Formats: sequence, structure tokens, C-alpha cells
Amino acid sequence: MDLGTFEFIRQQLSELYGYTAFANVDWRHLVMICVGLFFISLAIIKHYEPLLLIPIGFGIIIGNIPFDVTADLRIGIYEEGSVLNMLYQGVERGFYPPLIFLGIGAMTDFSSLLSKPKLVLLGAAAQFGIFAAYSSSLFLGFTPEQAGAIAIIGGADGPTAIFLSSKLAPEFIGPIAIAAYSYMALVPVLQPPVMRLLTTKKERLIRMKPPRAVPKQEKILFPIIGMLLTTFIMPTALPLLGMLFFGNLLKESGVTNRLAETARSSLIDIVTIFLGLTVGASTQGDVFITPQSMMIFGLGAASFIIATFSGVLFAKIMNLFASEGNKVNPLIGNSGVSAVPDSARVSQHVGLEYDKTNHLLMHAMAANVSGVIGSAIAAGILLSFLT
Amino acid sequence: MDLGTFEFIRQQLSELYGYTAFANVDWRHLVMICVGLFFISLAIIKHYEPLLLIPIGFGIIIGNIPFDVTADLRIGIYEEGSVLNMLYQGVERGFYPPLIFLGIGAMTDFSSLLSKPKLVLLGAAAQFGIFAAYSSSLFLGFTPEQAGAIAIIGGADGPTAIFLSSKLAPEFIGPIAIAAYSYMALVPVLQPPVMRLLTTKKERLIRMKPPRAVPKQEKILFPIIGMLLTTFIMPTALPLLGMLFFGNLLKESGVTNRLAETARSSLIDIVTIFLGLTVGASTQGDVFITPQSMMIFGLGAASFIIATFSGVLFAKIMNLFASEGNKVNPLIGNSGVSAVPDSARVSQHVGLEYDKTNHLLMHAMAANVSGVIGSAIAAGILLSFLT
Amino acid sequence: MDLGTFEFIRQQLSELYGYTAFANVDWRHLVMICVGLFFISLAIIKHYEPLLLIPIGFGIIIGNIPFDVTADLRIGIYEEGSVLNMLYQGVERGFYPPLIFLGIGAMTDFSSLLSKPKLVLLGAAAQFGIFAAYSSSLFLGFTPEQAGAIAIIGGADGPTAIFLSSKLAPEFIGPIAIAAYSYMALVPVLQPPVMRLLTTKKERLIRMKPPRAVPKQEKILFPIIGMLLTTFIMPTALPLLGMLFFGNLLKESGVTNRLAETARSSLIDIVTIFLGLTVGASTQGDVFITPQSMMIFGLGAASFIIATFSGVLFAKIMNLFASEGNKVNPLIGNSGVSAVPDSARVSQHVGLEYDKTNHLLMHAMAANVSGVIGSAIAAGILLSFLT
Amino acid sequence: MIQNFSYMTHQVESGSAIVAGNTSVFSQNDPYGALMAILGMGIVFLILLLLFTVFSTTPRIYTPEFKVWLNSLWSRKKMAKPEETLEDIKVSKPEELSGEVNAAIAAAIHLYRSELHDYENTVLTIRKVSRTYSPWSSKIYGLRNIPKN
Amino acid sequence: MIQNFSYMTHQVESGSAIVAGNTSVFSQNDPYGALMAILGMGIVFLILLLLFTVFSTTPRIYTPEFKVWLNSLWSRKKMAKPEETLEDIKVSKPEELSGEVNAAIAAAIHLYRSELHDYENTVLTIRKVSRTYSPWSSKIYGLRNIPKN
Amino acid sequence: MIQNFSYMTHQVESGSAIVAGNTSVFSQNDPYGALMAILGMGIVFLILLLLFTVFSTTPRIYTPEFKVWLNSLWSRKKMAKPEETLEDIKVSKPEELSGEVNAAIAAAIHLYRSELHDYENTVLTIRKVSRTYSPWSSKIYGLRNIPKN
Ligand code: NA
Ligand code: NA
Ligand code: NA
Repeated sequence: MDLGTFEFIRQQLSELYGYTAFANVDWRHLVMICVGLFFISLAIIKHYEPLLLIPIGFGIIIGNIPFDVTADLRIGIYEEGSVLNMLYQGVERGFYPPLIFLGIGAMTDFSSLLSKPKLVLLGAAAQFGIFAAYSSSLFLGFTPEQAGAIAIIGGADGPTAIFLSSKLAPEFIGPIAIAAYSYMALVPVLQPPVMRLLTTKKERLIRMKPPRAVPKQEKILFPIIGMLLTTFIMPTALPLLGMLFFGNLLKESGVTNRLAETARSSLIDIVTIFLGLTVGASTQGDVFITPQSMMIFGLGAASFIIATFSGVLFAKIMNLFASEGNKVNPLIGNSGVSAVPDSARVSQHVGLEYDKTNHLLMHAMAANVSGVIGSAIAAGILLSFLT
Repeated sequence: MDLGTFEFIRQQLSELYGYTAFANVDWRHLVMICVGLFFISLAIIKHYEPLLLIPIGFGIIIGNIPFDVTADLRIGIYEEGSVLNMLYQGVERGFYPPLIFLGIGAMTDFSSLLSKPKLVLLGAAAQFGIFAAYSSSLFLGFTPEQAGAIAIIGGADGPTAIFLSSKLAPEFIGPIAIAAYSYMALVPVLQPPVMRLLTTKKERLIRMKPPRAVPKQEKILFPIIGMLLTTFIMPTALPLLGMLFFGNLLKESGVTNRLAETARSSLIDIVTIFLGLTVGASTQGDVFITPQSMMIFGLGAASFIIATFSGVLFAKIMNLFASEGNKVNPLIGNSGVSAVPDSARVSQHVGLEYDKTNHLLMHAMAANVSGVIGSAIAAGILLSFLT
Repeated sequence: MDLGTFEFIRQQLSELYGYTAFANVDWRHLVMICVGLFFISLAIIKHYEPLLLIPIGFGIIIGNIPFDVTADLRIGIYEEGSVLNMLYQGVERGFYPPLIFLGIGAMTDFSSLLSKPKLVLLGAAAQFGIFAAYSSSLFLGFTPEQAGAIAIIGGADGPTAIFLSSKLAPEFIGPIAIAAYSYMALVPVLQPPVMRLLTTKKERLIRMKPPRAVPKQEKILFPIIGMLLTTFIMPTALPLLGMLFFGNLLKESGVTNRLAETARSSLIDIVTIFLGLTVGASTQGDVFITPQSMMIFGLGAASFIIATFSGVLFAKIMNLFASEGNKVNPLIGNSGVSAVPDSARVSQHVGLEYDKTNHLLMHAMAANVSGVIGSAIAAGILLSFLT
Repeated sequence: MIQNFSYMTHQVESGSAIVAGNTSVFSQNDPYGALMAILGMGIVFLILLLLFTVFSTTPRIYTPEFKVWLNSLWSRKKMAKPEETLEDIKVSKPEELSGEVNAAIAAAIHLYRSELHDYENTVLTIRKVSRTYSPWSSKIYGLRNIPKN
Repeated sequence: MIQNFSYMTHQVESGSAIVAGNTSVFSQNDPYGALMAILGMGIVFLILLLLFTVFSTTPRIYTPEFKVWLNSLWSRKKMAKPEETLEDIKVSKPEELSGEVNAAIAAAIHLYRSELHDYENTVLTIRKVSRTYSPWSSKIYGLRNIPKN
Repeated sequence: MIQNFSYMTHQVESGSAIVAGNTSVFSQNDPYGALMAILGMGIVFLILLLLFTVFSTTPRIYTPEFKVWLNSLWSRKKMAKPEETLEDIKVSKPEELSGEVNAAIAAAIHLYRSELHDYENTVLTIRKVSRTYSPWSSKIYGLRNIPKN
């Protein structure tokens, strides 16, 4: 059709306006953009997990720039052919988390655990938060698969949560991932009150023996034996634990330093950038702000706090059976959740408040890396039972 | 069938000869190989944009090794299953350019722009080259979509050109990318004559106030506000500008240095290698040497020169309204095109020719980084209007 | 159905047991796990090619954790949707090997070869092992395509072997890759006896002239001329040799250091990790331990030893035509196989045994890098003839 | 000279209906691209003018008083960050003076380097140290490098 | 309050038969998740207890005598690795003593750094050296960096 | 002993017509692989002989006179590259003499290192410097690192 010039301009401008955010915006976009800004502020001002919160926060902003979803502009994360959608495949198909675990393996030193193997049990106890959250989710009306995916938030492990929800409840990847990473970032806020509540002054002053030196050979054997032991019993933990132990062998073998170095720097950084950005962007307001998301956040927080509870309580239970010099300071019980190294740092900080010379960091790290293994096993169990 | 031994050898040798380049070569392959050699020489001898010209130049050679296209050897860039074809997906589906922008964001310091925000307008003015080329392309008989993709060459931005042509005119990705990168490499040759032509001796000696120091907080706010402001008005610029500002926040936040470092080193390098190589290889002589390609080169050069013109002229216009101490040296007008940092270097070099103590580099950088933003917005506009 | 609680628990536990490795294990899994452990031990204790053997060895363990293949758990490397399967695409579709060659090109210094071009012929002679293995494989009843894929093991080049078998005999990628990498790791064991057997004491003491200094210009010209020369005659060598020479130009051009650095560090490391892990994991016992695999190992070993034979013999033949000062020490003949730099190191070590001041390393390197080119050409020939 | 190459569009994918629709409007109503030029340049200028406006006003908000107030706000929230105030003080004082001189030096170094950079190698100072084994030492490294998980 | 969100499962892929089968068993027989909690915690503890058992016994195997024997075994196989024995001797002696002190220092340094790390830049000492050309020098570099192929 | 495993080809994709065609010719006419060996070795030698020919003649072209001429050509084109001539002069003189010695040293260092390298850690000298803020300083860094755009 042939239009008059002014009519044509008017029409083009109106179409152009139809493309702008102003024509498509919605209160939920604005709420989510504020959430994104809040995450970025937390990271910059409070230094909470910046490597996660900056990508996720900016991702939330990117994902909530309102655009005309009917115009096939291939911008949105849920539109096939968009860049965000391509990068999101790693989340949706669950291959970013194992790569993150590869990098974590290549940077984790398990000798704290090897030197005091009994602390490994704290990493088991803290997983109770997961199963408590599973019950609660069932009670709130979620299906067992959804409940399993939500429950894993209590494992305090972002990649594990993304991996499991991509398998069990892909419709909830967004809120589960955001919840998992938010609470991981809030470890220094959520855990100390629980720790203080459950411990007596005397318990907080318990001094633990310094760990023994772990010979190189044991550190090399650990990823191999650990791998065989865990995955023979729970093969569904293979994608995560296989990669974790593989990365650790690259580190400890002493002959593949360049591979370990790349795994724990470029590779994990690239995956972290893509994972954070797309997890953030997956929170497009119109599909994200729902009653279910709110319930998921509530369940996540509860699960997280219960995990801390059970870690600290179990430490106290262990002390009932321990001889005098071998007591465990229950302030490291919180470190059984797998937020590495944040919860270990919390143990150290809280410990120092009560005794300036009592360094709990290394002992807490033992519980902390056990938590990583424990939560990956718990994910394997849920996967086995619910598929 | 059973053949005699000699007959069999003769037949095998003849078939083998049929596979060699000698049986399949064509003058266009040879021409393109010479172009590839020329690009490599420019890079090594003249130091023009070697990080682009070496991969593109060698890619041109690889793409023009003649082979038997009927034999399904899966060698060629247009044959499914070949390595080149797999790497080419990032060009064809347009996901390399946003990753390049991520890296650029993580290495760009916007404080020159923040300290003299009015220079941002030079980055707008220089985009006139794009729209002039659009008109000319229409006049030469290209469709509006093709015209839009060709016009973006005037933005002097390789990734933007690849991104836009992958969306608007995928049949011209090759020539448009080659033209865009060639002219970016030729900035030191193409711009100085225009700059000298349009300026008076007095103008070339204008001294500009040194920029103020920009506090950290402003540098952190820039990617966030810049993101919201540009993409609310032009959401189609999101894939490029979203990544640019994301990269910049990683850099400026101060708490995600390792991610910024990876984005501006390994990640951008890997993408640069793959992008350059496959853009070069996409110039297979038989599909590349066409009258349209020649027109595209002509239009690109024109567009580029017009962009320089309008940048310098706009600087002179700005001076009409500026008070005495606040005049702009029009030798930085050329930097409004987004060839970073080459056009800024040209401003500095030409400026020093006339006054050995007048350093225009930082002011030119302000215009230059604005040009990056300006050309990405222009790409968004063309995408909005033409899809 | 509604079950009693105990019946339900019993059923769940039994189902869970059905998932564990104990319910699915098979002697072949255990054999392969021992092979994996042996590879890891070789790498750590004997320092044989650790960058290959650690990932492959651990990959073998991961690939042989027994799990319930009927339960669609998406764990196994041959199950679509599993992480291992995604990473395995690079092996199956043959795009990891060219990326490895890119990195090798970016780290290889060809000046030893340039300074003594006649040593290039040793790299040709050693490829005889490939064609001898081809004959033997035909004799043992393999099809010509399978025979070609098996024969390339004699090229002593892991990536080339994977590339060629992904094209000619994808059903044998696993055993061929494992054989190729195993024998490369065993170079220091397999070659010295052959070298001692074929040489006289006098020959082993031959001193070769130190290589001349190679000017920068020649080193830049080499990848360009080498590329044109080899691929014009054998275009099917393009995917491997194109990348090798591209990487080398990035290194030698002197203006693209950052790209060369990334290609020879992060990029090749990431690909090495993924390639090693998935090649290892592709050896799932039940599909791997077959009579054919055993034959492939036998043929590989034979091929490898014949390659060493022909390299050393050809060096002796060259001496028949060389004047007194220009004799070649036949102890570098073994380096014609493309296991870089292991076979060159073997030359140096064995040479030093007989004369503590006779350093053969640089001369051996010339033969060694020629072997890389020679085996890639041989792969191209097999590909041309057999597709 | 006006001909049409659209027959070459051999591999354009998807969304072609929309493309055709909108485009034909453009080809019939804006045959010379003049309107595109006016609208396009208008929007580019509009957005960049907005950027200019915002970022030429922010420094006015960042008065020294505001900065001190903001810092005090932050320091209360965080444990203690004396460096920040220090830095800001450094920032707000002497740069106007030395800027010109710095620029000259900087540019000189830059040009000097960019001309030389491929005739020199950048060498990292690498020092080999024998491993002093301690269960603690490695841990700190481990801790400091864990990016999260 | 008990409702069901399963209608939201809009993109669950593959294996749905199995999922449905097993899950319905669970929803009918374990409506409150109690069995899941017991079984789950049981298995987690089982696996980690096994890990504990294995790695609390290994150090007992690694007696000094065993280590010496193992080293002698290795050294015979390899050319000669005196460093190893040295290291092991160092390891098996003085760490118990200085552990506490080290921990304090380490933790202090760690905390100090983690608080400061974004106000400082980590700068690598980079030294430019002019290329001393030799056909040999570069080769060693090349050799040592070839990861294999 | 001659049997056929082609029934195992369970996942060969595409191009099978050509494969079959050409291959059957080979299996019928070259049952022992002798022709393949002759043709194959012939081509490998042909190509590598060509490489040998080209690169044994290039150094003859690079006579000192030619090099000086080439350098003069380049220097005119570029601004000024005195380093280049210097380097070339260095190159064309003393290497024949010291090559042997260098080789010995190089090899010794190489072997020494390769034997030791996993008992030592390579440590980069890292120096923490407080950020000396200047709007200029960071720019140079930024400029020098922009790979393109
Ligand atoms: Na975890
Ligand atoms: Na640009
Ligand atoms: Na090779």
C-alpha cells in the first residue's frame, strides 16, 4: 500500500513506540529490575558472593527489559534463536553444573577433611534440611518431583540445585536457582543467630586439635577412592561427583597442573558468567512472579535454617560420645551445608568473637567440603527415587 | 567389478587427482588467496588490526583451498558436518558478536566519556554514515533488509555488522563482514585526509580541558543506567548493549575481577579466533566474487568516509554554540565511528602533527566509546524497522 | 496402588539396590576400572604423558561405574541428554581434534625443521607403519574403512586417530583412541629397543651440525607456504593441517601473541580435558571388551613398532647418499612418528647414553614436527581413498 | 541502475511474513531512505542526549558533602573501610593540576610501547621455590580462590 | 492448603512413564515425605560413614616404615627422586608443633586480605626483555609447553 | 582367519553410497593393501619432498644483500624499525659458533627441569600495590588491551 508521507511517519513512530519498553512494561518487570539492583548492591556494598550476585543481578535486569514478545525479535531468553536462549541451554539441559563442579574440584583442598575424617559426618547431618523441605513442599501441594527440586535448596548448593531441577522440575529452574543462590549469599546473615541459639558459652570456647599433615599420596587417593565409593552406591550422583573428583585429581596428581589451572580459572569463570547471567534472565517478571515462586522462597529459607540447626545439633551429639581432648566445637556444625567457603568463614568469625585465638577455619572447611559431597549425594538420592 | 592392477592404479590416481586443488581451482580462488595474503601482510608489515586481519586473512586462504565440492568430504564451510561449518554457527546464528561485546565491555573504561558527557554526541553524529549508506544501497537496487545490513558497515563495527546481517541479510554476511573489518583496519588511511580537508589550522590547535577524575561510584552506575536507558527505548539493541554493559559492570564493580579478566582475555580471544577464521573462510571464491560483493565494498567505503565527515562537521557545529574555553577540537570528530581505539589513535596522531604537546587521545576516546554505543543503537533501529 | 509401609520401604530399597553399581556390575567393568587405575598410575609414577593419561584414566573409571542402563537416568556417555554425551559430541563429530591442532600449531616452533629441511623426509618414512597396519587389518578381516581407521594408530597421533575414525569407522572410536594414546604414552618403552637393534655403535655416535639460525621471515612464511603446498595436493588434510598452520601463524606473526597464547593455553586445555575424559568414558566395558578391540590393540602396537623401524632404516638409507659431514644420526629416525615431543626426547636420551656430549634433541625435533605433518597427510590420503 | 537483488535471498530463515509486511511498507513509502535517515538519526540522538543529560547531572549530585554522607552511610553498614575515604579524598583534589602532564607521559609511553611491542617479549618474573609443606599453607590458597561454588 | 501444582509441568521431557509410575507410588505411600527423609538421611550417612572409615584407616597404613618401603619401591622404578624422601621426612615431623601458630597467622592473613582485596590491585611484576635471538632458546620453551598432542 | 567385521558398522552416517562404491573397488582390487601402501607412501613423500625443496631454497634467497634490501624496503614503508636490522645482524653472525654450546646448555636445563618439575611449584611474583587513582592511568591499560572491537 502507498501511504502519505506524514501518515507513514506517524505509523512508523507508533510501531516503533510499540516496540519500546514503555509500551510493554508491567509492574512485575519493575519489581524484578529492583530485585536485580538489590542483588548488585548487596554484592558491591556488602560483598556477599559477588561472583554470583553480579551476574544474576544484571541478568535479572536484562531478562526484565520489557519488549514486544509477539514481534519475533528473538531477544528474550525463552525465544528460540536469541543469544540468551542459546546460552540458557547449559542451564536447561543441565551441563553447566557439572562443569562448575569440575572447577570446584580443581580448586578444593580436601586435606582438612582427610586430616579429621570424622568431621565428614557434619556434612551428612546438615543434609537433613533437604528432606525437611521435601516434606514441607509436599504438604504445600507440590508434586513429589517438584518437592524434590525445591528441597535441594536446603543443600545450599547453586549448581546442584540447577542440575536437579533441570531433571525433576524444569518449570521451576528460575525460582529454585534464584532462591538457592540468594540464601548462599545470605549465609553470613542467616547462620549466626542459629549458631548462637544452640550453643552454650562453654561449647563455643572448645579448642580443637590442629589437623595433621596429609601426605601427597593420601590426597591423590582421595578423589579416586571417593569416586568409586560414592558412585558405586549412588550412580545418579555421577554427573556431579564424577566431575568434582576428576577436577580434584587434576589438582592433586601433581602432573596435570596446567589442566587444573584452566579448569579452576578460565573454564569455571566462563561457565559462571553464562550461568549467572541466564539464571538471572530466566526470571522474566510475567512468568516468575507467581504464588509458587513465593512459596519456593519460603521453603528455601526454612530448609536452609533447618540445615544449620541439624549441623550444629549433630556436632553436639558427637561430643556426647567424644573423649575430652577430641570434642568438636559446635560452631563448625553450620559448615555442614555446602556453601563453600562462606559457612566456614562464618564459623571462624563467630568463633573469634568468643576467643580471639581460637581459629576454627580449617576444621570448618572439613565439614564444608563434606557438605559439598553430601548435598550431591542427596541430589542423587532424590533423582533415583523420583525418576 | 574386478579391474586389472594397472587400470586400477590409473583409475585411483585419476580419482585422487580429481580431489586435488589443481583439478578444482578457479581464478576466483586464486584471487581470494591473494586477498588473504594481502590481509596477512597488512597485519604483519603495517600493523593494521592484526588481531582481526591475521585470522580473517588465513581464513580466506583456508576457505579458498579448492576441493571437490561434489564428493561430500565435509571440508568446506558450507558443508554440514565440517569443522568450519560447526564453528561458523556462531556467525550464522549471531552469537559470537554479543560475546565479543561482553569482552569489550570488560576492557573498556568509560571514564573519558563520563568526564565529558557532551562528547557523547559525536558518537551520535558519526552514525549518519550508516543512514547515508542505507539510501545509496536502496538506490543501487538492494532490498531494504539488504540495504540495512550493508549500511551498518558505516558503523565501523565488525561484530555489530555480523550480528545485523545475520538477522537481516544472511546471504551477505561474508562480504559485509569482510568490508566492515577491512575498513576498520584502514582507519589510519581513510580518516586523516577527511579530517585535514574539513578543518582549519586554527581549529586543529584547539586545546581541550583535561578531563576530571571520575569517582568509582559513577563508573559503577554507568553500565546500569546506560543499560536501562538505551534498552528501554530500543529493546532490539539488547543483545549487543546488554552484553557490553554487563561486561563493563563486571569490570567496574570491583568485586568480580576474575570474571572480567576471563571475559576480556580467554573468552574474547577464543571467540575472536573462531569468528575471524570463519568469516574469512566464508569467502569461498565461487560464491563471494560477485557484482553485489563489489557494490557492497564500494558502499562500505563511502559509508565509512561519510561517517568521518559527519563526525568532524558535527564537532564544528558544536563549537558554534560553545563558549571560548569549552571548544571541541574537531580532530576528535572522526572518533565518533566505533573503531576502538584506532580512530582515537588517529585523532591523537594527527593532533600531534600540528602541536606536539596537544594530546587529544583521551577526548577522542570519549567520542570513540560513544560511537560503540551509537552504532549498536543504530543496529537496533534498523532491526526494529526492517523486521 | 497403596502398599503397606514396610512393603513400600522394602520395595523402595530393592529398587534403590537395583540402581546401585553392585546390582549392575560385570567383570568387564572391573577390568576396565583397573585399566583406568593403571593409566593413572603410569601418569603419576612414571610420568608418561600425564596430560593424556590422567583424563583418559579417570574417564575410563567414570565410564565404567556400573548403573542401570534401562532406567533412563541419563548418566551414561551413550545416553542422549547426559553431560558426558554432550561433551562426547566433540569426539563423535570430530571437532576436538582440529582445535587440538590449532593449539599445537600455536606452541610448535618449526625452526628446527626449517634449519635442516632434509630431515622432513624422516617424517615421511615413519608413516610406513600406517600402511603396513592397513594391510594387516585387511588381512584380519576388517573392512577397508575400518582398516584405514585402525592403521592411523601407527601415526602415533591421538587427535588424528580420533578425527579419522570419526569419519571412517565411528564404531571403533573408543578402542582406536585408547590404543593411539596408550602407545604414545609408551614411546619411551617401545622405541629404544628398536633403535638399538637397528643401529651400529658407530652410527649412534654420529654428530650432526648444529642447526642454523632461522630468520623471523622464514618462520612466518612457513605456515603459509606449508598450508598452500600440502592442502593443494591433499585437500582432505585441511581440517587438521589448516588449523595447525593457522595456530602457527598466530604464533609466528609476532602481532597476535594474545590469540596464540589463548590457543595454546585455555583453549587446548579445555579441549584436552573434555577429549580425554570422554574418550576414556567411551570405553564402557560391555561395548568395549570385544575380540575386535584386542585385535586393534595388537595392530596398533605392530604399526607403531614398524613406524619406528622404517624411520630408523630410512635415516640409514639417507646416509648412503650423504657426504661425510652431513650424515644423519639414525637415532633420530624414530622421531619421524608424530608423538611430539616424546620421541624426540627418546632420541636425546638414547643418544646421550652413547656420547654424553652429543645432543640430538633439536635434530630429532625436526623429524618429530615433520611427523605431525606427515601423519595428518596420511590421514588425508586414507580419507580420500576410502570415502 | 536500479535493479533488485532480493532473488539472492537464498537462506533467509523464519519470520519472513513480518519481514515482508513491514518491508514492503518501507520500500513503497521510503524509496530513497530519507525517512529512515531522519527517524534513525533522531532516535540515536535522542538516546545519546538522554545519556548526556543523566551523566552531566550526576557529578553535580556527587558534591563533596554528598560523598562524605554516602561514605559515612556505607562505613556504618560495613565493618570499616578507611581506604575508601582516603581514595576519595585523593581523587577530589590534585588531578586537575597534573592531568595535562600525565596525559603527555601516558600518551608517550603508549605510543612508544605500541610501536615496539612485537620486538620485545613480555616476560613474567617466575621464581621456582621448593615446596614448603604445611597443611595450612595450601588451604589459604584454596580458600581465597574458591569463587563460590 | 494442600493443592497440586503438577498442571504447571509444561516442559518436562522424556521418561515420563517411569516418572509417573515411581512417583505415584511415592505420593500414595509417602504423603508426608517421612520415609524419604529416613531413607535419604540413611543413605547419606551410610556413604559418608564409609568415606570416614576408609580415610581414618589409611593414615594407619601409611606408617613411616610403609612410606620408606614405598619410596624405595618408587625410587627403584624411577631414575632417582631424593626430593620425595626429603619431603616426607619433613612432613612427618614438625607440623604438630607449629600448626596452631601457623593457623593463627594464616587465618589472620586470610581475613586481612579478604577484607582488602577490592581496594587493591594485584599486579604481576612484568619485565620487558629484548629478544636474545637463538634457534635454541625458543625451542626449550616450545618443548616444555607442548602438552602432547 | 579372514573374516569380516563390517556388520558391526552400526552407526556410520551419511555418504554411504560413495563409501560403498569406492571401497568395494578397493576391497576387490587391493585385497592386501599393497597398492594403498605404494600410493600412500608415494604421496606422503611427494608432499614432504616439495616442502623440503621449497624450504631448502628459501635460505639461499635470503642472502645478506637480499635481507638488507628487504629491510630498507620495509623501513621506508614503516615509520622506523631499527631493532629489526639489529636483530638480523645479530642473527646472521655468531650462531654457528655458539650453537653447540648452547645446545648442550639448553638440553641440560631442559632435562634438569623436566625431571624436577613436579617437585617444585612455579610461583609468580605477585606484588600488591595500592591503587593510585588517575583518570589517565587506567586508560592506557584499556587502550593497549582492546583487541579490536
Ligand atoms: Na554443594
Ligand atoms: Na561499534
Ligand atoms: Na601427528
